[in-house]
Amino acid sequence: MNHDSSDPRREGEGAPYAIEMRNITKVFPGIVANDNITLQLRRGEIHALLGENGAGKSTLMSVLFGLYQPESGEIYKDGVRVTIQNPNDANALGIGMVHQHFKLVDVFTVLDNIILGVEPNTLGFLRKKAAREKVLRLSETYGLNVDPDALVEDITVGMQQRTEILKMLYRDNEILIFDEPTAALTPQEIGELMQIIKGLAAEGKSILFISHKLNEIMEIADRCTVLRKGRYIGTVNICETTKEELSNMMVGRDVKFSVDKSVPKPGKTVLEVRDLSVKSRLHKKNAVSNVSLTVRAGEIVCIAGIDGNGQSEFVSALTGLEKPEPGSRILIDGEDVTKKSIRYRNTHGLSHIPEDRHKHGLILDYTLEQNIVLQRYFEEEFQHGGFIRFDRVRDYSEMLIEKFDVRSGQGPATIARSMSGGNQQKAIIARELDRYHSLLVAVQPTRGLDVGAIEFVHREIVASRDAGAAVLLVSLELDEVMNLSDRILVMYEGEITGELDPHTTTVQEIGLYMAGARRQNPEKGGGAA
Amino acid sequence: QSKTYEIAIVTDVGQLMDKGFNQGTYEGAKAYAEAHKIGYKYYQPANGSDATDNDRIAAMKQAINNGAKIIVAPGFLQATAMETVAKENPSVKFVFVDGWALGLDNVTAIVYKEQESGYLAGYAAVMEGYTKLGFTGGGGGGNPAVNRFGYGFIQGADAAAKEKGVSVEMKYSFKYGETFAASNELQTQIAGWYASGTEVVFSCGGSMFQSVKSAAGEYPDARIIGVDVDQSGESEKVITSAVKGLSASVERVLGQFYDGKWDSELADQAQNLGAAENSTGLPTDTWSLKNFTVDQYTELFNKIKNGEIVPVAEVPEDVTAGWSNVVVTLEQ
Amino acid sequence: MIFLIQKTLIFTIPLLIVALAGMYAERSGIINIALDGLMIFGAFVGALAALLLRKNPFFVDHNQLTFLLAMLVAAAAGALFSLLLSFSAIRLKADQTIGGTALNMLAPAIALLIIKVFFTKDMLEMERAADTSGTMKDFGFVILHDDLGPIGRIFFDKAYISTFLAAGLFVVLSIFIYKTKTGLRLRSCGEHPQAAASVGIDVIRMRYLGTTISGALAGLGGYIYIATVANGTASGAVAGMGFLALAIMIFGNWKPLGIALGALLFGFLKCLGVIYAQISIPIHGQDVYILRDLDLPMYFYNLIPYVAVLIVLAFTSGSSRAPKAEGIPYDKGAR
Amino acid sequence: MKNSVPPSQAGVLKNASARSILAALICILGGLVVGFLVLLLLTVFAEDISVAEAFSGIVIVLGGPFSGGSAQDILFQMGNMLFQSTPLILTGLSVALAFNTGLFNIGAAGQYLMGAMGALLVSLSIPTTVVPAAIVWILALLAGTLLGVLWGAIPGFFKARFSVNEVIVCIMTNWIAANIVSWVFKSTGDRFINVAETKVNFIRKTASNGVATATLGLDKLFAGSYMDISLFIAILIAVVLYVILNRTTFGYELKACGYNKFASRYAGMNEQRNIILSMALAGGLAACGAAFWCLNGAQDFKWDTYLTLPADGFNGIPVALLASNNPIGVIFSAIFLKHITVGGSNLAAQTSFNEYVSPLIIAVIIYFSSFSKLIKDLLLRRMTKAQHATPAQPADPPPAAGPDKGAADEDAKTKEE
Ligand SMILES: Nc1ncnc2c1ncn2[C@@H]1O[C@H](COP(=O)(O)OP(=O)(O)OP(=O)(O)O)[C@@H](O)[C@H]1O
Ligand SMILES: Nc1ncnc2c1ncn2[C@@H]1O[C@H](COP(=O)(O)OP(=O)(O)OP(=O)(O)O)[C@@H](O)[C@H]1O
Ligand SMILES: [Mg+2]
Ligand SMILES: [Mg+2]
Repeated sequence: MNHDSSDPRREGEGAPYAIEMRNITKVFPGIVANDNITLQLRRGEIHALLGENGAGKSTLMSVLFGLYQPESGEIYKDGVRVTIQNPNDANALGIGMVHQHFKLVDVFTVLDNIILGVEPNTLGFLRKKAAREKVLRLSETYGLNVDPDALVEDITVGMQQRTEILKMLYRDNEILIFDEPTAALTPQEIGELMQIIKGLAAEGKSILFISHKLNEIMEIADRCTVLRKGRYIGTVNICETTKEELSNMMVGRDVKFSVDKSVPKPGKTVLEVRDLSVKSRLHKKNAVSNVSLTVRAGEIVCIAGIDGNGQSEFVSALTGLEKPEPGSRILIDGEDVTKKSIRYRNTHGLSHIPEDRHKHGLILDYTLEQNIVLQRYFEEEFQHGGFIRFDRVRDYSEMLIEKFDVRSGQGPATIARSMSGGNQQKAIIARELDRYHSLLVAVQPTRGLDVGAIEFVHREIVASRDAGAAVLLVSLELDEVMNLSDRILVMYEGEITGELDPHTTTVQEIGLYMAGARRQNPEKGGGAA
Repeated sequence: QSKTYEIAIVTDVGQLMDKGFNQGTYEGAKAYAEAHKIGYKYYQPANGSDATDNDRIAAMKQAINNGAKIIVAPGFLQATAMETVAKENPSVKFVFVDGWALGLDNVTAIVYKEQESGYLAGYAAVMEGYTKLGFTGGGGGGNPAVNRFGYGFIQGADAAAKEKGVSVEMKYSFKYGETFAASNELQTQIAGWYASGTEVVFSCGGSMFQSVKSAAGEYPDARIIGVDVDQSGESEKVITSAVKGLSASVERVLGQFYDGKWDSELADQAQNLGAAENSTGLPTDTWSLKNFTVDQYTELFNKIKNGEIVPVAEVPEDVTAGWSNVVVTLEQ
Repeated sequence: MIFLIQKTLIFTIPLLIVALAGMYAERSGIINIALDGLMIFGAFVGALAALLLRKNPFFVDHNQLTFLLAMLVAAAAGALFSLLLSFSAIRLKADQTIGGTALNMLAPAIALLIIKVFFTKDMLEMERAADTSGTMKDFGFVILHDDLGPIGRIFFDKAYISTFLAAGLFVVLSIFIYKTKTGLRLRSCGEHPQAAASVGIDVIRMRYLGTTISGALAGLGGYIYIATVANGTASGAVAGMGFLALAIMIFGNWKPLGIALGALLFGFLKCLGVIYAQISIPIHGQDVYILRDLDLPMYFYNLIPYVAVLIVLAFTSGSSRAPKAEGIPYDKGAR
Repeated sequence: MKNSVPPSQAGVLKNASARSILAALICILGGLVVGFLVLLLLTVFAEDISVAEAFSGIVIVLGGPFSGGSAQDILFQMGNMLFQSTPLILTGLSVALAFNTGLFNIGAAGQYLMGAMGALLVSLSIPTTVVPAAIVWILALLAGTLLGVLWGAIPGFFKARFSVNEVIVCIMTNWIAANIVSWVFKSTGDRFINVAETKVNFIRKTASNGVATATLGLDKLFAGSYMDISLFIAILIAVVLYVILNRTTFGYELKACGYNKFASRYAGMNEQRNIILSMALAGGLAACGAAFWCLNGAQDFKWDTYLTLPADGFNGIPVALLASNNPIGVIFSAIFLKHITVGGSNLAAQTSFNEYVSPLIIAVIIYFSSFSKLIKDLLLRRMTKAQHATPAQPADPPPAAGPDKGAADEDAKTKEE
């Protein structure tokens, strides 16, 4: 195992690095996000950046992109010292970044977003024609197909992703930063993205690639730098390393990738859905049509499917965020809750890990502890005669933070907004799993989490199953699906098109169902096991 | 250096320079004070148009603290405040402009026969040859002085119309004038009058004049009749003004006070000033009317002065009724 | 009837301009509730300018020129005054409603104080002044036909140059915000400043630009308002016009066309409410004053425009959408 | 941790509300300084004022009622001031409450008018010969408040039901209220109008029906001023509101909806109900303020309001903002504003400065209060800087970046500004 020498300067003597960040330190209130970190990016390489949630990856990249000023450390481009005060400087140096949260104006068209900042114009009047052709040409060559005239708010996450990439290409950047680009993508989209990135590298562009998914890193990266708790751990050549070693470097211990769980002992039916249909906001037909399924105590049922096939709407209806069409019926523990309020469902056995942590999961301007009791503040335990018992809230959240290892600047009193997304997610999971629940609805529970955290979350979900809860898991990640579920239902165009057994089926087979290439006869579809 | 202000003016709602009785009163007092080298000062009750009785009382007390010997207060709204303070300070004298006797020896009241000025203005307008008149008044129909102006205006117009054997239309409104302030609504309304043929509008209330003037601005032939003071200097559109001798009478009362005639002539009196005291009428030195001459005016004025003509002061419920040659249309 | 249309136009113009002012600020991400104050300030400085100019007979002879100059000065004043808002809202990242509220209180305070100290009055009128021949002339005859003779009478009766100026401005402003590079950047700062910053747009500068344009327009609107609709006096108040404009901006969904329609609708109903008593239709030969003869109290007619707006909103609501980032101080680190 | 600063100071700075108060005071100071400069400037232009008067001038303004003259005058002015700040406290609370729920209640003026109407109609139409005055007083207060609740609920409803921006609805409802009130009183003719005192633009004083807020001799104590117990009720309301917002589940919900209505929904809160509720309560508060004003007994209410909105309605906004929407703070900011106002009229009365000086000073203070965020941050930074002298984690900072971190952190931040 030869890590690059921990003293970076010696490395500097060879061909100068496309980008070299030396001894970068960045401090935020109560936390050192980057602590004397060095990163060296060779021309034309795909360099992965790996680390736990809150390890400091985004911060380091933000420094490189000029969003933050480091307390100390230097940045060299092609061996020349440069100072990057703001994104302009970064752009000028040919550095482009795809941010974790896309930086797109969603009421603008794709084209407007791409040209924003470098608008072709005569006397200040926009001249979009040429730009349009260039964009089409680019998406042609790199196989990114996006409609330049579509409004960003109307296109899928994958397309937005590609729009971000086009932004960089349009500016002829040769150093491309991807901060967790795959966190939000479907398996198909991930596949495409990988190809695109490889293509870009082949073009001689140098790429920094942040991901928590070791497979992806193993697949495309040439080298990988690992951070832990804001410190530099080391840089390894991918060809000479293994997933195990990487995860060990990053977490500081060995991580299990396969979830070990006992055989399920399904008990009584907890969730029963009959002919559930939901209107679509986008098109005429229903987003969900006549879905029937049951989930029983002590089993994990997983709904697989490509994003946008009605999973979100299904869950919204199930949890009460949206009204289903007349005729739909939802029963929890045998009780019909179709017309019941969200509060009623929450207090009658439903736990829900939402898809969008910022929109639904958290009140970003509340503190961590306030968010921890988001659905419990009214319970006897936390209030008395309408008055909140802050002492108990504090104790309780400290307990959860401890138990689920949620990291943040000022503990329970941290403003949720300031927490790393990964840790925000952990907080939500802690909250939902610790509440009493007979039914757990988890939508992409590990999105944006590091392997250590994922392992942990998976263990917790299984534990809650074994404790007798019924678990309905919605995931776009096939290995998660395969690992975790006891039964797999595939959702395609708003219908359950197949029920599969994880032990007998294969990823390929599921893929076929997800793509709509194959389907089982409706009667069996969604039939109770 | 402590100045003392022997003469105090406590203003009514609205601003000091309202071109109405606040200003008139103030200028009268000012004229006398400056002529006789006496310290004077105006006091504006706090909270502007939302001023309460106590705000007025506070203002009067402040005046007394500053050494006021005599307090001139225009506006009937000041009754309550004045009564309170006057009782507490018998040594201080009060002049209640547009008011009435309060049964206190240190208070004297001045009222005017506005109907006379109104009468003269209406008569002059019709004699000049105008047959489409308008009257817009302040105080929302609740201000006695304004109402007398308006009622007199109709009487005068009717008299002249009878004499000439013509028939006269008059639009009559208290809309948008509650606070005597100018407003875009008032300007639009009056512009509407001019647009639909009204020739002269009697603008009867302080700053409302600004609205009428601006409305007239858009209509080359539009004309205005001013109020309280001679407003011909304000706009070339002003054909005459129905004045009441605010300044003059305040000045005179102050004179009587300083000549030691308070107890004999003023104490608890309510003087009702009109043509006889040269306190009502139209300004002759800025005369601009052609067909109705100063001589004709003087003749008429004297008739009122010696009581041959007595414009009615009591405004009836319905001002539209009982006119031979004037058709009054109310707008409210 | 013609009169009603004339008045509607005249009344709509300041509303339109000031609502556009609001739009420019908010599209750049700054909530501008200071419109009222900016109008008051512009009105005051504009009136002051007209007053001083007319001390020179030349300008008394040339009313239109004086009017134009005064409008320019008013706009400049508004722009300057708005810097107070930009400074607190952009530079100090202060709550934008505080800055705005402060301006709404500052404007009348400053105006009235100056008027009192230098003119010993409580309001500033556009007084009479002597023209070159020495005769005293009113200001306020700024309607066009006066200068353009008979032709003017036919085409421009009761029309102010400000009306045409504003119409032109409306077109220019609409094109600017949609069709130019700066317009695109300005809008991006109102929707997603971080995104704008990440492509090297100077958000701070864009927001200053938006607010300053806003200030200029509001100042201009304020002066036009007093010169054409409200008594030709700067009295340290504009009867809540600024807030109405704010409402019209929201009503128009932060879009020029919507704003124009909103302003027209409101202006029309407002004027109708005031002069309903004069509106007559000839029925065989003689004029019948329908609305007056209904004799409903005027309050009823006063209510119409406000109620109408609410009703329309109730139906068109869903589409309404404020710029996403409006009111949020721009902060690089934020996500 | 913060061993590098005197614990006392760090303690003070650590406390958020202490920081806000300190910041507010600094702002006020700044406002006064500017006010003083204005006065100085005026002495230059107005020849009849000496430069020395500028200083005594600012003292008079700052003194408020205390610069009123004799002890009697002071008490008298103070009583009136305290009474007049009561409605202002309540409109301030109204605005502050809405702000806490992420709503901008610019409709306090209309709610105020509705409150006045409700209170007057009831207090003047139920003869106290039949029903005890105390009961009538309570009924009137409730009626006024209730009308305000309904009126405030309208913008709330439009927001919740049609997702219409509350600002526009508030502005519309303001003018609608102004016209309705005038309409109602116009059409009821002389039943309520104060013909007795020939003040026909005003509504009868409620005392004419024997209805008046209890004074417990306060009016005597304050030399025959308007002072009554309504101020104390208002303060009580403020305290209750503070507790509700910061200590109760209800307040937790309201604020949650203000921050993120989607998440609130997800958490099972009824965000639509909360929006309506919050606006309704805001309306009730503003209306209650009006009711207190009218029920004092000695007040004239000008019913012809259709062209103008009550100033106290809009002044609620600066009051709330000056107090950074803290209900307790509102009490002080409201009284302070009235205090300066009284000082201003004393200034005009006792010197040759005119009556337009104090509004300017107030406006400047409000403007400066927008700097309070900046000032708070500075105070906070003093604290965090102290902490960063020894960073939280990791345990052993790398020597390279060790020593000058505090400083480096400083300017890194200032750059970010
Ligand atoms: N602007 C900021 N203010 C305060 N703390 C911050 C800020 N930015 C980052 N942090 C903290 O610094 C640490 C590193 O954050 P960073 O986002 O770089 O981690 P990360 O590796 O991107 O995490 P994730 O895997 O979840 O993306 C986190 O604890 C975060 O809370
Ligand atoms: N206003 C802020 N205050 C404190 N920390 C912040 C703030 N804005 C961003 N951060 C930190 O900056 C880091 C970078 O944010 P970014 O969204 O790029 O990564 P992230 O936190 O991993 O996001 P996510 O995981 O939710 O996709 C985050 O870790 C977050 O903790
Ligand atoms: Mg990150
Ligand atoms: Mg993350």
